[in-house]
Amino acid sequence: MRYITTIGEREFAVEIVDDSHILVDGKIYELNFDSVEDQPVYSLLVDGYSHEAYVYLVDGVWQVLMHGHFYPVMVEDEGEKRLRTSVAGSLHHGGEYHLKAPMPGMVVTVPVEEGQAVAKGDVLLVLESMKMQNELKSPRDGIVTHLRVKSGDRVEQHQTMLSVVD
Amino acid sequence: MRYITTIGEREFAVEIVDDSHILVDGKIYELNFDSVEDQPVYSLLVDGYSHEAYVYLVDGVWQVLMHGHFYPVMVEDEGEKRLRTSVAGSLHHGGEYHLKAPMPGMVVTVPVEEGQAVAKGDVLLVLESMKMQNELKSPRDGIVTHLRVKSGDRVEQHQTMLSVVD
Amino acid sequence: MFKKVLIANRGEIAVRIIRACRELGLQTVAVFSEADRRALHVRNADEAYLLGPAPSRESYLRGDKIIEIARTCGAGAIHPGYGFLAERADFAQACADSGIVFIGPKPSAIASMGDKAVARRTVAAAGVLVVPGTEAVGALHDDDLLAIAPVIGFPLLIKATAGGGGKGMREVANLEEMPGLLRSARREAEASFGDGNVYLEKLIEGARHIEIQLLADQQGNTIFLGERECSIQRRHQKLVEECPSPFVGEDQDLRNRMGQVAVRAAQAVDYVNAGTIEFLVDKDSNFYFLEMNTRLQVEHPVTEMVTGVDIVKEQIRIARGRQLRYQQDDIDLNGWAIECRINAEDPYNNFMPSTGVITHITPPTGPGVRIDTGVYAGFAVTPYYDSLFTKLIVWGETRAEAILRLRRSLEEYKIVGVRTNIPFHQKLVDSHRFMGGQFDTRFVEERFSIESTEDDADADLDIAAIIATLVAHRYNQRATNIVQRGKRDASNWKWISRWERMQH
Amino acid sequence: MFKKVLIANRGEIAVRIIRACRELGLQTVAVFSEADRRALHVRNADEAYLLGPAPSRESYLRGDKIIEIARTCGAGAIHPGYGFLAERADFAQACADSGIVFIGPKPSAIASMGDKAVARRTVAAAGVLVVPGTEAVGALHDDDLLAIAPVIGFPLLIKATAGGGGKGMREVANLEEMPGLLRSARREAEASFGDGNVYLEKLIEGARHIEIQLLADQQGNTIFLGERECSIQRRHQKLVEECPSPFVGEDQDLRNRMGQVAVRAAQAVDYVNAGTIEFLVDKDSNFYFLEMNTRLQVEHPVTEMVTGVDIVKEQIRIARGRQLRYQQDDIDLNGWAIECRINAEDPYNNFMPSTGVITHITPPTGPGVRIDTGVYAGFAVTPYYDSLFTKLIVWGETRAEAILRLRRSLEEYKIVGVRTNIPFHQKLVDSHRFMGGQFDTRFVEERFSIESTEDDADADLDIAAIIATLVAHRYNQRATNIVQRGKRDASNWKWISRWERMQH
Repeated sequence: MRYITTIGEREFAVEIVDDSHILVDGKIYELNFDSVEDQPVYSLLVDGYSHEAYVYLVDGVWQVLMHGHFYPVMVEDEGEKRLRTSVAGSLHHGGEYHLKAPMPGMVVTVPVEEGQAVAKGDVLLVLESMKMQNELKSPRDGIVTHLRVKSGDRVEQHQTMLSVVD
Repeated sequence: MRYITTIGEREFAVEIVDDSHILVDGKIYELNFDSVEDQPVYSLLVDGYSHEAYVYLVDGVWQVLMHGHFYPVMVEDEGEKRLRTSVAGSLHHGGEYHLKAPMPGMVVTVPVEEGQAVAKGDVLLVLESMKMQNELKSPRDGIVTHLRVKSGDRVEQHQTMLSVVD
Repeated sequence: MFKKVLIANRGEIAVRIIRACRELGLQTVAVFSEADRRALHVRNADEAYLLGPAPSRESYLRGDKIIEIARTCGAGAIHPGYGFLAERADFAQACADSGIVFIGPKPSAIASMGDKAVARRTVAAAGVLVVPGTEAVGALHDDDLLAIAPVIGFPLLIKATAGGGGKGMREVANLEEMPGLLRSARREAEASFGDGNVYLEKLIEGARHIEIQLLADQQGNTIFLGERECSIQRRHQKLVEECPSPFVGEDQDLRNRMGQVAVRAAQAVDYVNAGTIEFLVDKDSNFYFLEMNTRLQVEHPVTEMVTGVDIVKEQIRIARGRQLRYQQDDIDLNGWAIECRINAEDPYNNFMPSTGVITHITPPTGPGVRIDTGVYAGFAVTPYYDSLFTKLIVWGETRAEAILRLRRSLEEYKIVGVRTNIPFHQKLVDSHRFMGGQFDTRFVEERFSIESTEDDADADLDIAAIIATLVAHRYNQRATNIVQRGKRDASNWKWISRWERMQH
Repeated sequence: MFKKVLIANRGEIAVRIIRACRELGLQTVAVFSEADRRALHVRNADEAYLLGPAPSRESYLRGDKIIEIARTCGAGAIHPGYGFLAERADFAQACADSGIVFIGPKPSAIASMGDKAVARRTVAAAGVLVVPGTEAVGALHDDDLLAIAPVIGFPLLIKATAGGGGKGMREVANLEEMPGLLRSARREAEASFGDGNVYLEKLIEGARHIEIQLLADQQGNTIFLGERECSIQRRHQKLVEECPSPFVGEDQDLRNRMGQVAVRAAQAVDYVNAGTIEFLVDKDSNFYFLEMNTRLQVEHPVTEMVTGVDIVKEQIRIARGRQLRYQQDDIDLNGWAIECRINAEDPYNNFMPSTGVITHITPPTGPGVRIDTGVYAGFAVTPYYDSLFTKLIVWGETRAEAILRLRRSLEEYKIVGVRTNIPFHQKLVDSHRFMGGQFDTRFVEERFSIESTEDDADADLDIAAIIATLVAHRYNQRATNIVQRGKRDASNWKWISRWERMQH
């Protein structure tokens, strides 16, 4: 199986040969790969070196946390990669931004109103969790819509609280 | 639900009233019972006191390991209890004793032969596991039968290795 | 004297205090909220009683209920830990009124030091230098504060009068932004302490936060147990603490002067039990009183490891009326200890709190490693309480050894189920300025970035690519298999739940 | 000098050594058998190489293969840990021949001390008292041994010439039972060390096993790091060790005399690196040389906690040619440390070994607690290696504090998936004789029973009954539900796998 694996600007052509061999950009590696207690912790022995990493899948991106470093990784086959590259331009702009609760908590205050214009960096909402107040900011310019919460509301993780549109 | 719960000579009449109440020998206890991470470790709050125990089910006996003490417990409803008491006499004597491997290991030596008479306490077999040689002794007088292993054999846990009959 | 102690707290500090009681042969009573039935302090205590629903106001802040439980179950003393009721003079007084020993200072001392404005006046009167700021008494209105601010000079800090731990604290660069910051500071102070009052303090630039640990018995003996360096902070929350301070280091004269001033400040309020005087120290080794924490500190273990004194046991002994077992001359600093606060937050997502069930922990162990924690594999970290859930403390013969031990411990530490700030600590410990001991209280926010690219990260880019590809490959294969055959049998269920964990 | 160390071992000691290397900035190489792919030492090392199948002979005893790996990957030194190749002079020599530093003594010292008969002659010649026994050289036949036995007198011990750790050791009460015991001792010695030779030693009754930890550098400096009490044994396997010894206690004169004799014994064989002289000490404080262990001991952590010396790091420094960082006068004993060996065995079933996947661990943590372990939740304990998988070590200012801390640590320690001897330790620590420090090497087998009924056990009988009934009730309810409805869905599968764990 062949994959195109991307970390930031770097692209790797990876081919999984068999259970103990992998080809990366034409170079063959001997490896031994195992997970730790069915947890998203992986142990990789490659050419004798021992590595251990957490791997999480978040919004289609493989987050690899290893030796204290964080790597967001895209793993795609050639078809997927082509598709993503060709539509990237059209998807990038426009559309709505949905502000989702990054964790369960209580809405402390909503300093914006429906229909209000906001600039990138403006505070949209203050959410309290674990005794900390977290200011959630707008990643873009736009108009506030679909305001679904008010101060005092409890929200679940990933719950959409409001949207910002062009 | 009513149970008769036996530890050694002591017998308890236990009635489970609801999720937070239990009646033991006519005395009511308020309790809060929970397991720890779906493991056989249980936390019991009873009348304010906090207890924690491992509970294992081995050959129909509930083994409770608590505060460093070991309690083998029988839990039966009235019918089961009556049945066990009535047939106890007939089951106790006669029949075969099956020597099962208490752990995986290697048979070091079998100092008995098929058909040989052995006395209670005689060594039937020496099993090596974890670098220790463990002498497995006969719990009764009898004749060795069904000898299924020889020295050098690897055995799995619970595998029957030989029997001793009257 | 009391034989049973109620611990009016949760998490790692409740567990820590239960341990001290057990090791003194005292019975322990835990209290817990509905969210904490499975918490370690409930499991470890001899007795445990429900306080109420998860929010602190309805559980751990219910002083009345806690005292009632203590009376009912016959607990002769209450240890408040830190946070919650630890610095509430009214609670300490209510304990005394109920004939229960409060393991801490007298209510009067808590009150004088708890109102930060009063505290500043008190210690200033005892001849201790204080950071310039508002000296007025009582509740100041925004108008007053806005008027005083330019006199103190910018940058300055808004601080909660009842506060601590960075809650309700804001930095102000100029007068224009001050009204908004006053509002949010008051709001946070109100939420955290039930008291929205704030005061102002000059922001001393390039300063270090260094504090002195004190012990005082009822016989009038007060000693100090060296200093702690707490300058590694983010949003005024301490993240890493050391004993001794690399700034004080071999300067025994500075250490003694700070210690003696701290003792004087404590004596000014007839202080009894454990307490900490926080100082700001400028580049020229001038030090200013910041505040006194009239309780056990989160970071007390580093002092324990270097002095050999079990501070919590000593607190209990003092509360039982015993004389201090140590005199000032008995206190030697042996080696070096560093603590990392392990918080449930995502350092790669602006340190957002992270909640969930911890599914796996492999802790670092071995020589010179101590862990204080309130969690275990299977426990759920909820959004109701502080994100600090574990402390990793290491000891070494020298600071260099301690740092190397910390590095290997952080690398060994595996926690799955919530995101933690362990990667932050790993990056920090590897930074040249931390290794050199060269940092002030603004180092983390101004000069440090977890995102910064480093050479060794690039070196492992191919390894990260290989691991991600292998995991993705396994995922694709398995997913195809399940969809094609519709096989939702046991092994697939196990696999599905595993992938659910992975996407946390 | 070497920058990369190969650790020729597994389990907790391999992890311990990797940690020391990391903290010295050295690269680490693990080796592993097919059974140990997921072992902690493999996960923690920088590099890891497969040796072969699970049995030790085909993996951890393959000295040739280990040296080949070291040469291939560029490891300049090999640390053997304890057991396996640690006391094989031929392996140490093979390392030297390959230009690899063996972190331990010279082959000649291993050889002299490794053959117990030679060792006894050597130290006796240096003026050290030895336990009476066979003094003849080389392999003794059963006929010789049976002839000498009555001269030494009964009871006596058969011991493996190449031995250690109680393997191949048998107690003999009279001549009649001796032939059978010789057979089984030789069999076990052959299996454990590849050498079936045995010798005889008088059994000194009421004796304590007390040992002296030594460090010797290449410059000719030899120091001792106090003593360890190791009398708590079962089947000649140590179970609990302390530093200092409650028998030696305040008797600094006895400590010094034993230490000086130990230093003399080591110097008699030009000893270099860490080593231990074991003594038997009778009631009148006469002490007899038993044997020298020319390697790191399992119980080294108790000495580390009391002296503050990191013995493994010191071993590596010595191997790098450095001079000892301590002189005899620098060594102070501070406080008290006790170690419990946590074995995978069932104390309620004649200490039978227990294997299986460890599904859960809640370790004790907090002040004064150290754990050295090679396992984690999810790891499988296999039947191939020693049942010792974890060491719990506690430190206290006094022996009493250490015992109290040990009690609470043992109670907190939760391990699920294999049976452990933790309950044995709990009972032991609670026994009056242990608390009083009054025991000899036969105490556990002759005067101690884990089955003995005690008052507090009876007090909890009703609690045990309640818990068992509640678990049984849940079990019945769930089982009924599944059978009746045939519902093998996700939540039931989870439940079924949980019950499978319970029946381990």
